[in-house]
Amino acid sequence: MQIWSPLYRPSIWSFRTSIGNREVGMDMWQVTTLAARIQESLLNQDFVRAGIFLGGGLAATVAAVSLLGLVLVYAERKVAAHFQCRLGPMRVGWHGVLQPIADGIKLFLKEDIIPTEADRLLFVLAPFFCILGMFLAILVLPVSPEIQIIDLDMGVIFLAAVSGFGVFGVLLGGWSSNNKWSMLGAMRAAAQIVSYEVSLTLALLVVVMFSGSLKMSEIIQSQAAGWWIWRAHGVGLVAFLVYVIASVAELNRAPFDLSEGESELTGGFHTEYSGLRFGLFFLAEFINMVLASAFAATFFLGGWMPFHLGDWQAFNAVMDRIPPLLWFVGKTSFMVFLFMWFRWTFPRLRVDQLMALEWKFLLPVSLVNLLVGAAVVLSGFYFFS
Amino acid sequence: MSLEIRTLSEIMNPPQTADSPLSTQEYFVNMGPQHPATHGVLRLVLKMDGETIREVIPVLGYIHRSIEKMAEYLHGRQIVHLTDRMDYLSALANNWAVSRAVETAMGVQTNPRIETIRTLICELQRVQSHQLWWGVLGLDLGALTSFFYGFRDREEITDILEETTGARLTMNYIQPGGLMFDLHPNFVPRVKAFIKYFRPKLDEYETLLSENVILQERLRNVGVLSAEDAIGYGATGPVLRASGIPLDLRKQQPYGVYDQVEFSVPVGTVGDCWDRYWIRIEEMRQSLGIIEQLIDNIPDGKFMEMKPAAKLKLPAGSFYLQIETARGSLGVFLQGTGEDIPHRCHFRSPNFNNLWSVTKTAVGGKIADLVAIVSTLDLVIPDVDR
Amino acid sequence: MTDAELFAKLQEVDARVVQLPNCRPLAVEVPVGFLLAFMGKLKSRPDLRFIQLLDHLAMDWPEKNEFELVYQLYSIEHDLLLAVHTRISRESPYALTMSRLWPIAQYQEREVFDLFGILYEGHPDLRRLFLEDDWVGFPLRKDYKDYFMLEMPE
Amino acid sequence: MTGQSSYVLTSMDRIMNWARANSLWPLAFGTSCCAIEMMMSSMASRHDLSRFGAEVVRPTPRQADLLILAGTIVKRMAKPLRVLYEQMPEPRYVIATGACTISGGPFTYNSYTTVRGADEIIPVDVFVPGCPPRPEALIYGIMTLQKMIKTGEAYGQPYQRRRPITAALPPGMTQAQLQKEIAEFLEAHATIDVDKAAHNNRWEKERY
Repeated sequence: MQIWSPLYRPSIWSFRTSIGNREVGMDMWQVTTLAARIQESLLNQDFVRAGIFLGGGLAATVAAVSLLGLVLVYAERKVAAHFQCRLGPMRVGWHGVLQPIADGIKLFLKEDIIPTEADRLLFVLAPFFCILGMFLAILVLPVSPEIQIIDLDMGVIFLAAVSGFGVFGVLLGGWSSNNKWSMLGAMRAAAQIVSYEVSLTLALLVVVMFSGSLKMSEIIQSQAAGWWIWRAHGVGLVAFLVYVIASVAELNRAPFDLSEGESELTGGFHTEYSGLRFGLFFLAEFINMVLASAFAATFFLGGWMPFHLGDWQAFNAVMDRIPPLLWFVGKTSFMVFLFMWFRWTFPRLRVDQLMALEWKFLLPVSLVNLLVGAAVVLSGFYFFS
Repeated sequence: MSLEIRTLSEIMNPPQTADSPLSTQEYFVNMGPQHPATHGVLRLVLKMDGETIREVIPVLGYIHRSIEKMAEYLHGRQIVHLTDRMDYLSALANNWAVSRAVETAMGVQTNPRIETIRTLICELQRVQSHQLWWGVLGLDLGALTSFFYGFRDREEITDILEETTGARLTMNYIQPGGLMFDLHPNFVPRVKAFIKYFRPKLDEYETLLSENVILQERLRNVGVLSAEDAIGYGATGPVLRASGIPLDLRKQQPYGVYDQVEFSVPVGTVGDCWDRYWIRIEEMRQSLGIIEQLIDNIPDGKFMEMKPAAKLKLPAGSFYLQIETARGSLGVFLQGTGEDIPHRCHFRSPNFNNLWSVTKTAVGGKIADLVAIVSTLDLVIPDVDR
Repeated sequence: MTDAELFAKLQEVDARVVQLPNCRPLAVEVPVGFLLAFMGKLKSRPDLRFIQLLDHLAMDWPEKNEFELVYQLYSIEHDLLLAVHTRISRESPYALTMSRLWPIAQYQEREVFDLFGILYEGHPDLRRLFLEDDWVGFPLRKDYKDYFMLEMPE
Repeated sequence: MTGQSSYVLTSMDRIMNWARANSLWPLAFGTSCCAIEMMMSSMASRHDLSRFGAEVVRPTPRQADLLILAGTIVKRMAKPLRVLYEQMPEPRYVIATGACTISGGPFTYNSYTTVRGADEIIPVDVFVPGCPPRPEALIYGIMTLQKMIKTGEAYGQPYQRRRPITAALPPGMTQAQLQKEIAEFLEAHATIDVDKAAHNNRWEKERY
């Protein structure tokens, strides 16, 4: 069934794909990426168009990240406040919407302190490593069929490679500050992120196995008949839970915020950072949260793909009415809210409990899950396949 | 017998030798005086090996306000306002302790109304203190929301007490010989409404924190203080009771009208942080029970037995009286010489004595364990330093 | 147990104890030389068992030229309170540490050392407690003079 | 300088001051009783300071803008306090709450450790009286500080700004009037022997 909407272009051709030896027919969304457009322009010798795409894409990304940071700071404070029977920012603008802008300007104008004993170069570089890791992960993020920067063939591997990049910033920041609390925080962060990377990747591997591809767009398209979180007899659900826990740990957010641990380490790795540099850490943390949510949505909740139920054509048609961007934003917001909910509810784990959770619980669970997932894939027994 | 006076810097900077272990492994970290987990300006010097604590050296005195020296210049009645500022979370119990000491020294008898009111408001403040402790425990362990819930309910009691005593925190309400003012007419209905409001909230507390697996993991078998050590380190109050000693001055040496009410004393078995946690939660329930029993039976009578302006001549002799505050037994020592100012006034602070078990229980644990231990000891640093 | 019964028991422990008048709880005075042995017996005797040292403090009597040390003891088993007083000279303020009997004594004695300058022999870690290590003088002595202290204007 | 550029600069100044006034992140620092009331006002639900954007309590001075002195400052704390203040990045603001930080409060006399007024150690922008001040008073103090920042009065220059501004002004009274009244009152009721108190820093730097 073809539906035409000005917001997106359903494909004009249908294709047949095979999942688990079963023929599944469906309409395919036409995926366009920024990189593809630039490439196309370059092939057509249209350098102006390529430049516009390049510059526009860069500007749009930076603007989107900044805006997202502001919105998230506001959202976090409001969500926290309402969890805690308060109102949150109210005085700056309507219901305090300008609060993050005031915070941003203030942080920008704050005195920039570099401690005398600190390693100046690394101290200055550290926040940018965090930011860099964040931007690299944005590269492969499929926001909607038409909004993606580059659709790498090995997108998942790329993502796994760069998601550990932020830890360099944390480690360098903690080490170069020449403060024992920072050092402790950095060491905790390194141990934590290295450990949880394992389960995170294993959880992603399950999805890769199901969809038979490392490409983001194909992973999403493989969920056209149903999201992986519920389509694979609990395997997807377990993988999703492992992914959520591991990504909260990767994000250094409560209940895994040991590397910051305000009541233990007085701020941890960013104890000595002030002003703009601290703001960058802050921004990286928030954007990373969005990215983790977005990738959770992509891998387990179908990304920008609408909610489809097998061959229920009428139902699917109604769902298709909702534009993919909205689906993506909705799923991501739900995940972000989930992360905030965790943060304001759970106490913090202890450092040895953190390690025990990963190596004694999550890792075995994800390994077994991977095996069961392999069995499911081999038998080809899915819901709504 | 040897006698050697040391300094802190000598401990922190030992002479370096070739095979000194400090040069390779261990290092010192200052926790405090400004640290969110030390509830004020307690400074803990930690000798660390990686994340593991090898030694804890509490360093006090960052809020030593010389209250004992000041008390040597003040009348018995004037000392009361200083005690508000020692353990400000159980200010009324502190007032009562000094008042009891002065009354005992001077042989003043108080009527049942005064004693009932004193018991009532002290129990209210015990609930209030434990509410704050519960909130701050959550904050220390990283669950911020409990902090707000605790403070939200604390405000209710603050309002009730403010109506009667005229102050939110430093009440200065219980005086030698009686009370500053009579009860506000709103007191009884508002306390009843509060009990009705707070009982469900207490169950909510349990849902939010007590039933949380992470919290239980953080608290169970952490900072185990054996009964022998607890007695040896002079611990009192919930800390001692968590170690399995059912010592509560309200039962043991009843004062006020505690002998006329029924309540039970929760006692722990292991002596870990978890025992200290649920003992305080249970004490809140017991205190609510005491208040319920007393609130309808406040006898009539005067609220002050002595003339307000009377100079209090303390007879020669030493007097030591104890009160069970929210944190343990607060002792007041008064040495009279027949003058109106005491020759020596000393406070046996429960926090000071509870603090030192840290040096034993935190060793071998992680920093996070130390935070949990300090939090469940429920220290008020101005009371430690005085 | 009444005060008289307790005092009779204490006299069984050591005949040199003297009851101090007009004190609550029961206060006895022991010569400083016998103090440690006396305390040891108080702690270990099954009918006394003063296993908790509640408090330790000192008093300054400049006109008598002596310090008075007070130990507040509590027996959890028998629910008894007892104050043990002893006197030492102001010129040579030496006393024996009780930290082997009660670990908390270590810290209470450090407080007394800090504020009164009483030197406890055998103390494992005699340091200032509340004041800085370079503080001059012992502030709770009656003759303590400090330019920083403001007197209350009449 | 042309009129236009000065207009731009002034607008920049206004934006800067607006941002600074509306984003006062306090340092988690409290010494005694006032800290409880500070927590009551800054965090607890009823007197929610987050409405003013001031609930982001930072545990480290490097990220804080506002030092709320809550509780008595004693001699031993003076040096750490000074260090904390120095560690805060400019512009930094200080609110002294409670009688103890204003004058020593109940611990002024016969105390051998209490510092009589925190402005002996660090410059203070706003004093909030009370023992301890009610949360409303502290919130009023923070609003006063916001007003001062917006009008450019408080600009974080240590050693130059030693002008106390009392938060709780009676209605219809200006700062100058109040200072004059206080000076007159002190002159009329001068009971403190200045010679005797001369050793104390506070009276040497007489302001009124």
